[in-house]
Amino acid sequence: MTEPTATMINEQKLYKAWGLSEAEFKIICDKILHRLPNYTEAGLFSVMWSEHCSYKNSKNVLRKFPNKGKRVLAGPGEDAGIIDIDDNQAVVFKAESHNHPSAVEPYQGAATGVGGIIRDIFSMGATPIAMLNSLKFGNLTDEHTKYLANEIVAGIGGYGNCIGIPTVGGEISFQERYKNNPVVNAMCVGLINNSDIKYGKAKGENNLIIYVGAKTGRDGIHGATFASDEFTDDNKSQRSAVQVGDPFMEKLLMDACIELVQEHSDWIMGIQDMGAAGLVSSTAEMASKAESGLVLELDQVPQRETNMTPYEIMLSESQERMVLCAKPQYRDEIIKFFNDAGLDAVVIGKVTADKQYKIYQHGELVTDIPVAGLVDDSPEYVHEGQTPKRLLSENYQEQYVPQVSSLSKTWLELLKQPNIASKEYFYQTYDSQIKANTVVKPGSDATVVRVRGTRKALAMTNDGNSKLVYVDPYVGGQIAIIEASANLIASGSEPVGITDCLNYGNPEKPEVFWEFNRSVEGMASVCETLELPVISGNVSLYNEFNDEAIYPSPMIGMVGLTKDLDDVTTQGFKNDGDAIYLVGTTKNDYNGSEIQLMQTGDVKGSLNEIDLAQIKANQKQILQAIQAGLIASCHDVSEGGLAVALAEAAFENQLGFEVKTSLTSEEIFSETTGRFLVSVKADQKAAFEKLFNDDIEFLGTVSNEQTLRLTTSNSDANVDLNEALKNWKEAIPCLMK
Amino acid sequence: MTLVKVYVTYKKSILDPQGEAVKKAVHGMGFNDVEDIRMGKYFEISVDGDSPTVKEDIETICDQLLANPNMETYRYEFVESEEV
Amino acid sequence: MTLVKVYVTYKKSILDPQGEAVKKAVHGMGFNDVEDIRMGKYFEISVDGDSPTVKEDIETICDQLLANPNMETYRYEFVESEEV
Amino acid sequence: MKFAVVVFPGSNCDKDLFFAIKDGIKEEVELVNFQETSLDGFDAVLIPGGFSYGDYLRSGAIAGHAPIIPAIKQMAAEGKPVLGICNGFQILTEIGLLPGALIKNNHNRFICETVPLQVMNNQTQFTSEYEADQVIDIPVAHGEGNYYCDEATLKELKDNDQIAFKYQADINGSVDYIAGITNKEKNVLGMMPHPERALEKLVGSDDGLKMFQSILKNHMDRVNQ
Ligand SMILES: Nc1ncnc2c1ncn2[C@@H]1O[C@H](COP(=O)(O)OP(=O)(O)O)[C@@H](O)[C@H]1O
Ligand SMILES: [Mg+2]
Repeated sequence: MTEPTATMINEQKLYKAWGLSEAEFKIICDKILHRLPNYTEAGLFSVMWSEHCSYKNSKNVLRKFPNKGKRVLAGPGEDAGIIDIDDNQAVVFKAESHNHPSAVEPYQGAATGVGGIIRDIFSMGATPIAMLNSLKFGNLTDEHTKYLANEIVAGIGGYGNCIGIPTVGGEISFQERYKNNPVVNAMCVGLINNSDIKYGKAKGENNLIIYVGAKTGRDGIHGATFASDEFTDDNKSQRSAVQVGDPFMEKLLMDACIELVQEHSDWIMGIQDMGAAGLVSSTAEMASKAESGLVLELDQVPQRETNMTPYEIMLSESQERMVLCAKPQYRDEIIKFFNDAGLDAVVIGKVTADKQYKIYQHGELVTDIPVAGLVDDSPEYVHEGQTPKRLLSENYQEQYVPQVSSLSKTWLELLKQPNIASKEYFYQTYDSQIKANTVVKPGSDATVVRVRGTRKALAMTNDGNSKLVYVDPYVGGQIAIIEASANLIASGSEPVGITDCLNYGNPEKPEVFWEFNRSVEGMASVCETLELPVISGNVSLYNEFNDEAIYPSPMIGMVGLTKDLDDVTTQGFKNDGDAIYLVGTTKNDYNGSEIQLMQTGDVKGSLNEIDLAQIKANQKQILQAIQAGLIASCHDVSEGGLAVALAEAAFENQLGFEVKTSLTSEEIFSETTGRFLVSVKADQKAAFEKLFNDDIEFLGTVSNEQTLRLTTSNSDANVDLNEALKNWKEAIPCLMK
Repeated sequence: MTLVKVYVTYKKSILDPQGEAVKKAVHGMGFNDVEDIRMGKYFEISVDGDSPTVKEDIETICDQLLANPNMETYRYEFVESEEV
Repeated sequence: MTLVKVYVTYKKSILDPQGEAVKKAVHGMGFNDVEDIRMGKYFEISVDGDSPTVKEDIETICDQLLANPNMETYRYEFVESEEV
Repeated sequence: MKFAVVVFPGSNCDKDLFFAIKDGIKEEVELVNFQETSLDGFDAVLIPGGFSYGDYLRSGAIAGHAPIIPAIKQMAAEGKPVLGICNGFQILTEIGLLPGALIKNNHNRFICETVPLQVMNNQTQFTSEYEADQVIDIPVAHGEGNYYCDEATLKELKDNDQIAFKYQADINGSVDYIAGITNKEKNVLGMMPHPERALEKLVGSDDGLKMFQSILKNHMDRVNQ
């Protein structure tokens, strides 16, 4: 194939097929290059200016998130954010979406998503210690959805289990809207000593650019723009941007990079992974951060295939590759170091002072463009939003009223709903225990991983109830943060920071943009109140199939610092005779709830305003009560309301309860956010009640009996614990058969 | 009874980490003449009766299940077999 | 250049859970004529030159590496190929 | 007592085993690279879990050809304790130190959970600190842990008391619920469950500790004889 000339690209507007607009192309020609770009150059601009790399549609919205705080050591802009956890230690984390690749090749798409997020963590010099994932699928009654769910979960497990990082938590939900566009978000958490932190910078004239890891092939070319593309039935068959992950190679790469940073920190200036848009994005960003230029010699790049063009080499998204910026005097040591680890390492270029990005192949200069133009000068779009029509319909303010003719029947039925039922069938396929640090395993509100050699632990969770964001983006966004925070608090941990994946439809559509913007405003408002910085994240837009967007689906990944292992708390009741309390006031919150979905097959109606000050106060009190040793178990109340929270608290240790509440049989299913279900040892009741004089209700006691006894103000139910447990545990395995 | 053998391999341009690992191991055993190893999947499918659409059926099964056309290619052959 | 194709399958007496799973999926797709599916591994090995021991070598590689005689059997065939 | 933990490319439970010795029973331990050819000076060798060579081809198959393997065989021949856990068990069957093979779980899925195991033989140097028939909680995490052997081999295993641990339920399709076996001489043990992950109640169970204590005690008894 001969490449089109610069003139052809211009005249036939070939750049459009790569996602560059006419206006953008004009900026490149007139403002940046003052000439026409050749084929390679146009290709580089098209990926670097894609939404995935440049955030041109979302930057403006993302600025609404607070990202500073006294513990923040690195925020957005690096491969991952870093939060100080005292004693010269820090936690590093980030989340990444792989929705489109997973729709096309579910196993490999999910697996390479995991591989990518792990590289983001160890490229900061950190040791990955845990992974989480957030998955959203269509309904499990659909065969294709079952196939996607099985393969995606297998891909996540396959990669994580092989590389040996425990996958400790996450969330899985089901809704028709994700049928053809599943959401696959993966998060990785790492630990680092503050003195080992490395940034992705290509600094210092004549320093070397070294390529490490797998060879470059023609796979995944244009993956970055692919990720920013909508799906239709049409291009379902034209899909080509699929890569195969090699977790074995990544394990070698990870161990070597961590050892390099810990033992030979002086050899290198910076290190970065090759993620989306491969070689070009990693090297250009490293140069941009250091305000340097670069020269690359493509003949040196290890290649798996023959006759690759500069365009292909630069844009390839072959996996398991890293770039280093290193001091020339250590060249031989570095190459030997990697070779001994069974890895390719070659010098492919060097840092220059002229701030130009120059690429040579076969001795010929094939690209010569300003680094800043490529990385920083991408346009930024501020879209006009428009309130979605569904939110403007008449009676949208009205609350749904659940129909509860039989309390026990509704209760049992709800426990079977896939969104509520146990997800063990899936998470059991993840090795959650490797490294022997997992103190609270999947199945409670948050997972807790100890920091070996200290009394500290880290709690982590993924949350984002997209049904609520869909019915009311602002309040739904607020609830996403509140819930994540509540999950950590309930585990006895103090939330310290957030990463996110923002999964939405096409932002060029005013209604989609409005959802995006409003939900971020909602989330940001809670981040401000709870003083939680957003230190990293990822945006995945254009999640549409045949023009229909997924639900607005922000995923919140939150990490908490547990000061002492004694504070670790789980959701399950512990002892016969413990007193049970509900903390927080219950209101009529049925819109967007599981009971609304179960009873009507749909979710709609706006959400009630939230009293953030009250929520903050309750969360603070709960954490204090846990730290004071007053609480035996703690569970945040969310999907399915108090009824489901009570049942889940009973399941963990198979203890029954006797509860009598002032709530009605309808209110027991209300999903008012910010509430906690707590159990307290009998002899600590007084001390506990004193801490929470107002906003609590005494519900009853935990019992050894295998029965869930619940009396509401207008009905009662006696449910066999084992029957309830069976409904909850077997619903998903049964659907997956 | 018809026996169908199906071979599924990655497309040439796609990384085959398993094949690579096996090749290295073979070199480690001293067989340096081995230039390349690609690893794929192999299926033996026994089909009952002599449905006239058997060939079509096998192709559908391959296209939709056994191989992912995004990264794999397949090949099949029919072997008449008197017994299972 | 010689191309060798190697097929490795579980012994007949051993349950093949992957084959079973594929069979179930095929039935799910409505192809009930499919009686049985066994899944195995398939290798394409390119050997350089024309070492007289090539056949022996391949057997050694199969015996010692590609198949585990406790549970698997293998079969191979040579395909002369003019180009890679 | 001095332990070796062999590290193959892709081993990933090596550090857990290292900590089990160093912190669990507070003995000397070294990570030994797969390219070494000698285990002189070590009193026991531990082969960790993980995915050596990615488990590509077949779990444990490629590791079976590593330079360290003859040294492991020699340790076994000398009667020193050789313990393979998970991938380590798979490797031990691949190199013929233990009979049978580990194939894909019959349900085709990876499983990670803590399961009860019954100690079938507490007369070995790996299990002597357990009670006879004691049931212990140990995590499993594997996709290919389905122990297979033919009937003659199974009979031999039984006749020689080579079955060390059994699951209490069919979790993966293993013949006779087998979770771990020894060689005839009882100095080589392979098991799919991970005792090195069960050393502290904090992470769920400390039932694994006794295995390492058994190895140590029996070694000390030998030395003191
Ligand atoms: N994809 C997943 N991977 C690992 N663990 C999961 C996954 N999905 C759910 N879990 C676990 O199941 C439990 C319940 O999840 P969820 O209902 O989302 O909890 P919550 O409502 O408290 O956030 C949690 O411990 C969670 O970590
Ligand atoms: Mg919760």
